[in-house]
Amino acid sequence: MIRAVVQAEPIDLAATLASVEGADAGAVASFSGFVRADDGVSELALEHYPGMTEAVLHGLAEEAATRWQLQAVAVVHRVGPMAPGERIVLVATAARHRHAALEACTFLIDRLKTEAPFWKRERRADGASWVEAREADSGAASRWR
Amino acid sequence: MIRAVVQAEPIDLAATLASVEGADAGAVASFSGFVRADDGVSELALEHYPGMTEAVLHGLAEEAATRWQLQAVAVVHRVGPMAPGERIVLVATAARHRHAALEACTFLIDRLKTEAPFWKRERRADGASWVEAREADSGAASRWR
Amino acid sequence: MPITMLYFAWVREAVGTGAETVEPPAGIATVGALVEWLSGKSPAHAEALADRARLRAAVDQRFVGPDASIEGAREIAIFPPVTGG
Amino acid sequence: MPITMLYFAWVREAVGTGAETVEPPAGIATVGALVEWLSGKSPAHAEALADRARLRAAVDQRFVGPDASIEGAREIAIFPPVTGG
Repeated sequence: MIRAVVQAEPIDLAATLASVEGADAGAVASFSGFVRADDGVSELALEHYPGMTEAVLHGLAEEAATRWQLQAVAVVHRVGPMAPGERIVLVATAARHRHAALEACTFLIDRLKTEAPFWKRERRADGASWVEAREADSGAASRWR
Repeated sequence: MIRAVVQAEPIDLAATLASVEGADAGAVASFSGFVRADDGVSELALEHYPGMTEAVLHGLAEEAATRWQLQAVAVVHRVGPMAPGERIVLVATAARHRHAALEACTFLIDRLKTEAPFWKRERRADGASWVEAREADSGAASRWR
Repeated sequence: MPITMLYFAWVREAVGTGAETVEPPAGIATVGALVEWLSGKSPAHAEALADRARLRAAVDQRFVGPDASIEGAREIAIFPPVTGG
Repeated sequence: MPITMLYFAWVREAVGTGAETVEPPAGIATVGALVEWLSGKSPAHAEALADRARLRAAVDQRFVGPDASIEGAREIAIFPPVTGG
């Protein structure tokens, strides 16, 4: 089961994790990224490239499923405006063994950060600004090549 | 927030993950281990060493919290009889950054497997047997020293 | 051949639109040359596309570098480095 | 000094009890010596403790090796390698 979704609605953690759990999965790992309340951010808005985003996420999910022999993988990414504390992204992987599930989760979030066409804009009391890409993210993504 | 629990009741995934999520956590990772339905297992029963188990789990959670500067960590392990598909263990970690949360999760499940006094007994059509410890688990645990 | 140009994030804001159709002259063969040519379209384009080091591109929804060919391309997107996840 | 012995998993099943109080003679100083001495308590003990390579121990809830001292110990547990998670 491979699922890659981009949505404006809040991400349903329980439903997404339940979708990858099956009677045959010994191990399920998940990663969630949240809007942080620090630095005075009052709102985070995510823009994306419709069509390409879904294709990239699906391609990464398929690559992970093959590389770690996953039984199921779900990638759900939210777009639009979000408040601090809200979930931006959820990655969930199911495998027979724990390291496969955990490594695939790390791979997916590392690669998604540099390859999926999303852009973050932060709103603060003094205005809004686009978030700059981080060097460290490229480094993290490149170790999976 | 450090929580380490041993319980006979089913593990509440949503409640446990919610307990580590906070407005300041940028990243939350989780790992769940399940009773696998394969190999004809009809029931898995977990025995443990009351008192020592809780102390070991709490010690590992504290070690992870310090090493990865976690904002919250929860380790919930079930004991008693379980059916295939049921959750045996849940580890959840919250940190500012993703690799801290994911690595701490891996550390916790690797170390728990070799250091927490639990014993698994599998029931099949032809009787019950104690599960043997795996060499690979010792190797996985030792890479965190 | 008309090409659909897409702009995202601050590139979109600076250009003043998220999408437009352009018909570059025959000599424009690469993404880099296309960006150079687009810069001449308006002061807004010039400003949006001035800092090449901060621009990324996709041709028909695949990331490419500035030397990539635009031959046969139907949709080309210009945007800043991505910041999802 | 009485010591509470705890047995888990197949060790418990083979001994026939999960807990018992023992009072080893003064010469028994280590976990290994204690296991040796316990083996003489009954045929069930002998069988449960026969395969030393498959036994692990904890003294007052801390994992120890066979050479660990039992001086002052109040609770000693003998069990197979753990298999949780």
